[in-house]
Amino acid sequence: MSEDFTPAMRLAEAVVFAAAQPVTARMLANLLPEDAEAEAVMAALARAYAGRGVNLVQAGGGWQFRTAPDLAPSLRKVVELPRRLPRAALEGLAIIAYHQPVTRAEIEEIRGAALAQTTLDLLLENGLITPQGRKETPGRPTLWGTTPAFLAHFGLNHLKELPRREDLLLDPAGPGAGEGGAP
Amino acid sequence: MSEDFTPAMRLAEAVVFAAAQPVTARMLANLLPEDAEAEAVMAALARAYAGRGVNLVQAGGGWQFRTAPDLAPSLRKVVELPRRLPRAALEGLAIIAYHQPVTRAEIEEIRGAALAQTTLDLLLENGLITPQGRKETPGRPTLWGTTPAFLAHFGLNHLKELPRREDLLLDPAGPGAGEGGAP
Amino acid sequence: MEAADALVLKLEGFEGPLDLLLDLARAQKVDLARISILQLVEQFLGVIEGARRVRLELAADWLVMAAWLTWLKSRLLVPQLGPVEEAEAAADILQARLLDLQALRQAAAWLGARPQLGQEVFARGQPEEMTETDRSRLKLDLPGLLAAYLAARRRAGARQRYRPRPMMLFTVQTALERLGMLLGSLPDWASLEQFLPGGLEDGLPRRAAISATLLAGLEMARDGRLDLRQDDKFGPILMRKREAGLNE
Repeated sequence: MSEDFTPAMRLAEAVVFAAAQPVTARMLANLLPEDAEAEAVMAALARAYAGRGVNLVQAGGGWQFRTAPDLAPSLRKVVELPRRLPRAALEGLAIIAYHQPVTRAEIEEIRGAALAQTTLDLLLENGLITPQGRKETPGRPTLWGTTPAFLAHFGLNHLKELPRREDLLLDPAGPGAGEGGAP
Repeated sequence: MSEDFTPAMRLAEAVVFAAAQPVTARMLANLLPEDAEAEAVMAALARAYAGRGVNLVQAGGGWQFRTAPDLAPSLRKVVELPRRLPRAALEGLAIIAYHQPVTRAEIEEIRGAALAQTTLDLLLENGLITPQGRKETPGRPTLWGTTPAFLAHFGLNHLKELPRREDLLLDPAGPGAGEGGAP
Repeated sequence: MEAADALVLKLEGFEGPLDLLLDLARAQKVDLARISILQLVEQFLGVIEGARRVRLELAADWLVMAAWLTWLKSRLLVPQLGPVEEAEAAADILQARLLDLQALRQAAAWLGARPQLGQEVFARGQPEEMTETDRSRLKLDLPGLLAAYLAARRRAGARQRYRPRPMMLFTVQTALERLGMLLGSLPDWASLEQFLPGGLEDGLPRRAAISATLLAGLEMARDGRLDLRQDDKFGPILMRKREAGLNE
């Protein structure tokens, strides 16, 4: 098979293969022996690679080898790398799950720390929480609750399948239980 | 020309072409259709690329396309070159390759000269050597060994392909002796 | 002189004494296994001696090797100085080390002569990344959720730590201020109780106020600003402002 390859074609092939950038016509002209016409060489090379697993294509201002597009599905490997929720988001989500419907101010009180808007946004974007009306108190703050997607994420069929608060916390008193939860 | 290429050959060609690292037999076996014998496919592919500007070689524990060695002078004009390994680095590398796992003190003992930190750094930066645990002697010095990248760098497929010590000593005045390694 | 200079320059090209020894051995152009150690040692010592004449400071390991080789030479030349086996063993060790170094050189040269990736042969310049990373999913698990809930509740709980209501006791500082303000307003001796603030609860608050006022009174008496008097044991403590110019 190599009989068909002229020295100029070999060189062009190696250059395009090794180059980190598409190889321009000017670069080829500088490299190839003077009597070799770069265009003819590249055309012959492209023909040699036609129908193969790798093709010679013109893209990005020069010549480069690319794997044949029809093989992409076989070559592609998808690696799933699920993200973790930041701690604050996970805490907010847990409080909403247990205390829903609950306002942001109430979440902050239960957490004993502020709940950033970005954290709330993150939970919303991921479809884990949803507004559930407003509380009829001054300012009419939004009430938050979990979604069916929340249940699906945790492999739950129903909120009742969450362990009871009483089973989690030593002191079953409500928010502000004081010493109950303290280490 | 493409008539000779079976679908399995096309796929293997694309996989090895696309990969940044040598493609192992296991990876190929996973990819190729079950009835295709990876070994036969690769042999046919290597034949197809014989004598061309780009060759299919076995190195670093897998298959890789590489430019033909005779084209190096022309390619050097186009491709950016990393620094060549200096003599001291090659000697250190040779000791590690033959005596691994080996401590720095042992390397220095064999060379009869100190191994400069810059030399060790150079070998590490190039990914040619790697720590392989510690020696259970006072001070627990680090043991060094070569990496798959070492094999790939020198076009070796296995450490067994290094010449035997007896063969090296057979002809002390042979090629590479004397001035070959001297600065 | 020219020869000595050349020698020094050459010496710097060697990585160590063993390096030089191997080079000298090679110059004998015989198989390393049959080389004359005695001849080699003499050459080495000659080079070191020549080099030292020009450069007094020669690296310690060169001189250590030179000393060892001098010892070896004396044993080989004059065997009756010590057991000859010892010298022969030492010569064997030197020979073995030179052979090791020789083999290593050959190996390094063999590696250096191979087409190296990125030097003589090149891998593909633009590898195609076929791996896609799917980060769209969330990593969530129930234990994590419960741990987060507990952590939040604990943190909130820890914030509401029990703090006893601080006791507002009459301090010496306040007593000092109060005494200073009131002293002039009372004509003559007045009992300590008269200087206490109003509305004191019985018990600790009252006792604290009394002792604070007494301490304040003692401090002011020391400064010469008031006189203190107690006529009987456990009797009332009397205070008055000290008249200007009046001495005890």
